[in-house]
Amino acid sequence: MSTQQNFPAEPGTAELRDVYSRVMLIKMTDERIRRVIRSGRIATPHYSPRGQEVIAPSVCAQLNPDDYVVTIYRGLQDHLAKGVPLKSLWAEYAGRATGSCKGKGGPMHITHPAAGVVVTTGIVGSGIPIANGLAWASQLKGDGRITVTNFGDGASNIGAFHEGLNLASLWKLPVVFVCSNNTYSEHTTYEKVTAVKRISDRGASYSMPAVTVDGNDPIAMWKAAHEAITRARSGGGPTLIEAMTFRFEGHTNGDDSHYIPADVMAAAKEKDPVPRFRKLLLDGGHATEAELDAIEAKIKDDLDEAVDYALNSPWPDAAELNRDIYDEEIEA
Amino acid sequence: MSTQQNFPAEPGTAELRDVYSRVMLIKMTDERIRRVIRSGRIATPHYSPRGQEVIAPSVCAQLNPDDYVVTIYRGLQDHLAKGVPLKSLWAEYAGRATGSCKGKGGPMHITHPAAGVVVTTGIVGSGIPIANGLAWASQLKGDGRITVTNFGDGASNIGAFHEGLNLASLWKLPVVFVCSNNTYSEHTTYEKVTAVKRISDRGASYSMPAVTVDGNDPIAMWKAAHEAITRARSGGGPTLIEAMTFRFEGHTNGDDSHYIPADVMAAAKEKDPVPRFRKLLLDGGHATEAELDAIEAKIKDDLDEAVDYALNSPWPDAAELNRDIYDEEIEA
Amino acid sequence: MSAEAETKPAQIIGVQAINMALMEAMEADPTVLVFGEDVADPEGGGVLKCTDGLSTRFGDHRVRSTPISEQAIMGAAVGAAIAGMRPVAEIMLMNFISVAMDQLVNHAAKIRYMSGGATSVPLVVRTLTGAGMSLGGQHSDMLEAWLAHTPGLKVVIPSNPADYKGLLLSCIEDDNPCVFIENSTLMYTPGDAPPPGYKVPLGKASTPRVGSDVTLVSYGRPVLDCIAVADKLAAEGISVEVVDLRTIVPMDEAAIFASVGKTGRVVIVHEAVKRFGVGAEIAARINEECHGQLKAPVGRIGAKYSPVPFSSALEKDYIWTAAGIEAAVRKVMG
Amino acid sequence: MSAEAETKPAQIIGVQAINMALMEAMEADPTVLVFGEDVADPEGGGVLKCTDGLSTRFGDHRVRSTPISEQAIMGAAVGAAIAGMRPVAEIMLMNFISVAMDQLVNHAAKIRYMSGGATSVPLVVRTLTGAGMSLGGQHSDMLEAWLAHTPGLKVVIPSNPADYKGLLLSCIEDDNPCVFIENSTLMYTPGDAPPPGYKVPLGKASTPRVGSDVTLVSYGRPVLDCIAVADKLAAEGISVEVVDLRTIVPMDEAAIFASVGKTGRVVIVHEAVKRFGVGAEIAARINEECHGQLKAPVGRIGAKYSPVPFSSALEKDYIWTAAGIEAAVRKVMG
Ligand SMILES: Cc1ncc(C[n+]2csc(CCOP(=O)(O)OP(=O)(O)O)c2C)c(N)n1
Ligand SMILES: Cc1ncc(C[n+]2csc(CCOP(=O)(O)OP(=O)(O)O)c2C)c(N)n1
Ligand SMILES: [Mg+2]
Ligand SMILES: [Mg+2]
Repeated sequence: MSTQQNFPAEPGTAELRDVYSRVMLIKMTDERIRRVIRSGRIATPHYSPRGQEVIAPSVCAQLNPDDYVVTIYRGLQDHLAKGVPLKSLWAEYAGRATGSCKGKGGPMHITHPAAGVVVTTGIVGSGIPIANGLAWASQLKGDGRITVTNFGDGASNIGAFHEGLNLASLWKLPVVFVCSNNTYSEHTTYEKVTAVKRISDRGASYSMPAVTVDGNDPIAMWKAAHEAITRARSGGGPTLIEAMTFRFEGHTNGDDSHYIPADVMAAAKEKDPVPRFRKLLLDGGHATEAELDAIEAKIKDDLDEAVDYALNSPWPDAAELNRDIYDEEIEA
Repeated sequence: MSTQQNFPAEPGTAELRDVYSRVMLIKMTDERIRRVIRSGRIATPHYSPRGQEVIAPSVCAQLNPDDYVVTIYRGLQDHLAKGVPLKSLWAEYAGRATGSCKGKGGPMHITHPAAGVVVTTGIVGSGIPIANGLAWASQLKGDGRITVTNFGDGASNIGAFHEGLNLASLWKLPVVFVCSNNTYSEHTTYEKVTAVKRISDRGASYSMPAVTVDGNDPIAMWKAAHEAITRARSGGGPTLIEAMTFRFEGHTNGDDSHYIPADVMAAAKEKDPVPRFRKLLLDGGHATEAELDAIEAKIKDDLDEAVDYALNSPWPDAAELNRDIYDEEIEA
Repeated sequence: MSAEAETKPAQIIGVQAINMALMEAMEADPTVLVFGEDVADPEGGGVLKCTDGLSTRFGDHRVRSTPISEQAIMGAAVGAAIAGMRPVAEIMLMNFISVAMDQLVNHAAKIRYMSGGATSVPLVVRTLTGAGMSLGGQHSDMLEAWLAHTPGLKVVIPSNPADYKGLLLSCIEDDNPCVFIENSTLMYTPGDAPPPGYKVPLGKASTPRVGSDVTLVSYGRPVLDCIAVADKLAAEGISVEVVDLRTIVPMDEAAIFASVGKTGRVVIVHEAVKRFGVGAEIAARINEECHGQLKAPVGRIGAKYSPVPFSSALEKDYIWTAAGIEAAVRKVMG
Repeated sequence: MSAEAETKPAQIIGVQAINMALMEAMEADPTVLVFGEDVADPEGGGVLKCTDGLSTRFGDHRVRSTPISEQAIMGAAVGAAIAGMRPVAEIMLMNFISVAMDQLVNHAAKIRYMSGGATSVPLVVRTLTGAGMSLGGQHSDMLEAWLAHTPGLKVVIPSNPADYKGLLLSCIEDDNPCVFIENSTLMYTPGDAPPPGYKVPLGKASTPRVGSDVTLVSYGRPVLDCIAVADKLAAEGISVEVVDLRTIVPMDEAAIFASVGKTGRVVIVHEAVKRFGVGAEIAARINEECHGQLKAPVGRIGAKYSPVPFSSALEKDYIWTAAGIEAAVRKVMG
C-alpha cells in the first residue's frame, strides 16, 4: 500500500530545495555523461535532457517511492528524479554487469523497480498504453499507487497516444500523462507535424482534464503536477500535462542542432531553467549560495564515485546471453 | 482531370430522387444478399448496412465518377452508391471469376477503379491513412479529385484514425472523412469505449472542421457533404462528418443483436431512414407513388439478373492461385 | 444408455474448453484478468462466447470489454503483467496483431531481457485465425512464424478441445508472455472433454498415432487430417506416426528427433504459408540432427505463397489437403 | 597521382549511394515521392543525410517530412501508390515497422491480390537497422523473415554501396511493394562507386568470390566477413565461393543450387536470429533440391535466440563473427 504523503499544493522552501537538488543532479549527470561519452570511455546513444530538467523533479518530488514511472529514451531526468541510484545507472550506461539491467538494456531501457522505474522504452509513444496497464493493476489492487508517464511533443501524433488516452479516461485510471513539449521531434518543428495549437487541446478528445504549463517554472510545474497527482490518487482519473520546454543539446549525441535557427536557440537558452531556478531560490530566501554550492559539491562527489564504479565494474559474462530471455535459462 | 460538376448546396427534386434511387438500391441489394446467404447459395460474411442507407448516397451523389472512395467491410452502401456494377459485385460475393476481384478478395475487399472504389479494407481504421495517400496523389497531380473515406464510430478509437486525421489536416489533403456512427462497435456501445460525447468533437484535435449530422436525414446529409466536398475540392482541406445512424441487422450475418436492448432497437427502427425518405419525397411532391414503385421494380429486375449472372458464373481457375500476387505470375 | 456411451467421455468444443480454462484460472487466481473487444457479458461474452459468464461471475473490474484499440489492449496487458497481474488479452483475430506488433514484440517479448530480469511480463494473448471459411485475405492468416522468430515469446497452437483447455491453463500460469492461437474451425469441432484440473505442459508434443514407417510432424488444425491419413494408410500396412507439436516455442525437438530417428522419413504439415514458415526451421533442424538417419528428403506441406483467397474454389487448394498429405507420405515412402 | 590511384574507382558510402539513387529516380520520374521523418532539407535532409538536397531540388510537395506516425506514413504510401505514384517512404528504423505492420502486410502486400489485379501498390519502404552499435533491443532487429513470409512483398538487403544504388533504383521501378533494408554500419562503409545509371536487377545474386570447396550463402553486412574468410582460407588452399543473395524475395535459388551443386558443402550466414530465420528456408530448400549432392550437413549461422543486448561485451557474441564463419567452413570441410 502506497504511503499517502501529503504534499502541499504550492511548494514551500523544503519542496523547492528538494526539487532543485534533483534538477541539479540531472543537469550535472547529463553533463558528465556527455563528457564521458566524448572521451570515448563509454559508447552509447544518449538523449540529453539539458534544458528540460525542471519537469520531472517537480512531478517526482510529489510521488511515493512505489509510484510507477514509465519513460522514454530521453528519460535520464525521470530516472534520477524518481531515485534510480547513480551507480546502477552509470554502470548500465557503461554496459556493465552491475548496471540496473545487467548491461542488457542500456540507457534506453533503464529499469529499477525499487525506485518505481519499471519501463523505459525506445519506441515513441509506446509507454502510454503500458502506463495504463500499471495503473489498472493499482486500481484493481487498491494499492494507492499512481503511474506517471513521460513522452515528447512528437509522441502526441502517434496512434498509441490516442488509444492510450482514450482508454485511461474511460477506465478512470490513476495516470498522469506528462508531455514534455520541447517543440522539436528530432529535427522537425512542432508546427510542421502537429495539427493543433496546444497538445493540451487534445485532452478534449478524451474528456480528460489537460493543461499547458511552463515546464521551466518549478512553481507552476509543481502546482500542475499536484493537481494531477491528487486527482489520480483520489480516483478522479487521468490528467494530461503539457510542459513547455526546450532541449539545448541536440536530439542525441552527435547532433549539433544545426536545424534550429540560432535566434530560436538563443531565446530558449535565455530561459535556461537551471540558473532561473537558482535565482528563484536565492531571491526568495529559500537557500544561500553556500547551500546551493554544497548541493553541487555533493553531486560532484557522487558522480565521481559512480563513474569510477561503473568503469571499474566487470563486463557481463557471455553466459548472460542465455539468461532473462525467459524465466528459465535457455541455450540462446 | 475530374469534371467539376456543380451540385447545389441543398438538394432539389432531381438530387433527392437520385439519392433515393441509390438508397433503395442499397436496401434492396442488402436484403437480397441476406436472403441468398440464408438460402445457402452463397457463403460469405456480410455486414449489412440496413438502417444506414442514406449516408453514402448523400455523399456519393455529389461526387464525380473518378473521385476516390475508400471503405470498409460494412461497405456495400459505398460500393453501390459510388457505382460498382451489380453484376461484378454479386459475382464477387459468390466468389466467381467474374467478380470485381476475380473472387480473390470477396465482399470485404470490393475494388472497382472505374467507379472510383479503390480500397475496401477489413481492418478497422486502416482505410483512413490510405485515403490520405490517394488524396495526396490528387493534390500533386492537380487532377481535381477528392477522396471520401467511410468508417464506423468504433474506428475513431484506433490509432490510425488519429494519425490519419492529423496528417490530412497538416497537408490540407482533399479528403472527406465520413464516420457512420451507429453507436455500436460489434456488440459494444459507443459510451463504453469512446471517451468523448461526439466524435466530431475530435476534429478540434486536428484543427479540422467537423460536424455531427443526422445521417438518416437526406437533406441534412446532403448539405454537410456538400460543404465538405466543396472545401476539399477548393483546396480547403479535409472535413470530418459524423453521421448519426443505427444498424438494424446485427454486426454480421448470424448476429441477432441480442445485446441491443429491445427498446433501443425499437426506437431506432421508428427512425428507419428509408420509409422516412419515401415519405419526404411524396409529401414534398418530389415523386409519386408510381414513380417510386417503378424505381423498386427496376432494381428488382436488375437484382434478379445480377444474382443469376453471379450464380451461373464460373469459379476461378486454380491457375489464379499463382496470379496477382506480384505483377508477374509466380509458382505460388 | 448403452455401455459404450457411458464410457465415452463427454464431448466439448474449443469454445467450451477456452471458457472452462478461463473460469478455472480466474477462480484460482485473483490476479487473472480477461479483456478485449466484446468479452464482457453485456457485450454477449465474446463474439464466439469464449468469455461468456466471466464478467458476471468475476466482476467487470476483472473482465472488461475494450475499445477497438489493439495497441491499448496489448499495452495494458504488458503494464498489468509487470505490476504482477496475469492478464489474458484477446486480440479478436490474428491479423489484428499487426496493429499491436510493437507492444508484442518490442515490449512484451523483450522487457524481461532488456531489464536484466528486473521485470517480467506474464501475459497471455489469445487470438483466433485460420483459413477455410471464406474470410479472405485479412482475416485468416497464420502468423506464428513471426512470433516464433521473436525470442521471448512462447507460442501455442492446440489441435483439440482437451489441449485447448490444458494448454491455456499452462499459458496463464507461465511467467513468460504466451501467444495462444485458436483456430476458427477447431473452435467448433467436438472432442473429448478433459477431467477437471487438466493441464498440458508447454513444450511437450503429443503422439496421437504411433507408427514406424513415416513421421508426420504437425500442429493445429492439420493434425486432424494427419490422423485421418495415418488411419487410412494403416489399413494398407503403412505405419504412420503423428507428432502433434502443440507448442511452437518452446518446441519439443526431442520428440521430433526421436520419431524421425525411428522412422527415417518425415513430412511436416502446417497451415501457414510454407515458404519461410515454421516448417522450414523444423526441416532444417531435422536435417542437422538426423543427417545420417533420413531415408528420404524431408517433406514439407504448407500454404501456397499468396494471400488467402476468398473464393472457396481457390481457398481449398491454397492450404494443405488430406490428399496432399497422403501423397507426400507415399512420396517419402519411395 | 599514381597510376594505380587513377584506375581505382571512386569510393562512396551507402548514404551517398542512397542519395544518388533517389536523385536519379526523382529526376527521371515525376511520380517518385520521398517522405518520412526528418527527410526534407529544413530538417537536415534526413538524420543520416540520405535524402539531403532532395526537397530543395524537387520541392516540398514531392519530398515531405512527416509526423511520427508510421501508420500514416505507410498508409500514405499505399494510397499514393494505388493512385499511380511511386512513393519511397522512410521508416527510420526497422523496429518501427512494428507499428506499421498492418499497412505493410495487410494492405501493401495484399491489395493487388485481393483486388484481383485491379489495383497495384508500387511503393518502396526504406528502413535502417543492424546490430553492433550498442543501440539495444529496440533499435537493431533484422526482421526480414517476417516480410519474406508475407507473400506480395519483395525484400532487398544489399551489402555494398554499388548494390545500394543499383537495387534501390530497381525497387523504385518495380511494380510491387518493396522493402529495402539498410544497415547502420554499411551506410558508412566505403565501396566502389557505380557508373551513372547503374542498376541491379531484383532476384539476382552476385558471387563476390568464386570457389569450389564450400559455398557461403549470405546477404547484407555478414557478406563482408564471408569474403574476408574466403580470402583468408584461399591462402590455405580452401576454395570458398561466396554467394551474396542481395534480394531475399525473390530469391535467386538457381544461383544457390548451382553453387552447392558444385561444392557440395554450404554454410548460410545471416545477421538475423537464426531460429525461424531466412536461413532455415534456404537450408530446407537446399536439402530438398541438392539432396544427393551434399557432402556435409548444411551449416547455418545467425544471431542467438535472444533480444539484441546493449553491452558491446554481449553484442559481439550475439551476432555472427568471422571466426564463427571460419569454424563453420572448416566443420563442413570435415
Ligand atoms: C515509433 C517510433 N518512430 C520513430 C522513432 C525515432 N525517434 C526517436 S526520438 C524521435 C523524436 C521524438 O520527438 P518527441 O516525441 O518530441 O520527443 P523528444 O525527443 O523531443 O524528447 C524519433 C522520431 C522512434 N523511436 N519510434
Ligand atoms: C483492427 C481491428 N480490430 C478489430 C476488428 C474486428 N472488428 C470488425 S468490425 C468491428 C466493429 C467496428 O465498429 P465500428 O467502427 O463502429 O463500425 P460498424 O461495424 O459499427 O459499422 C470490429 C471490432 C477489425 N476488423 N480490425
Ligand atoms: Mg520533442
Ligand atoms: Mg459502429
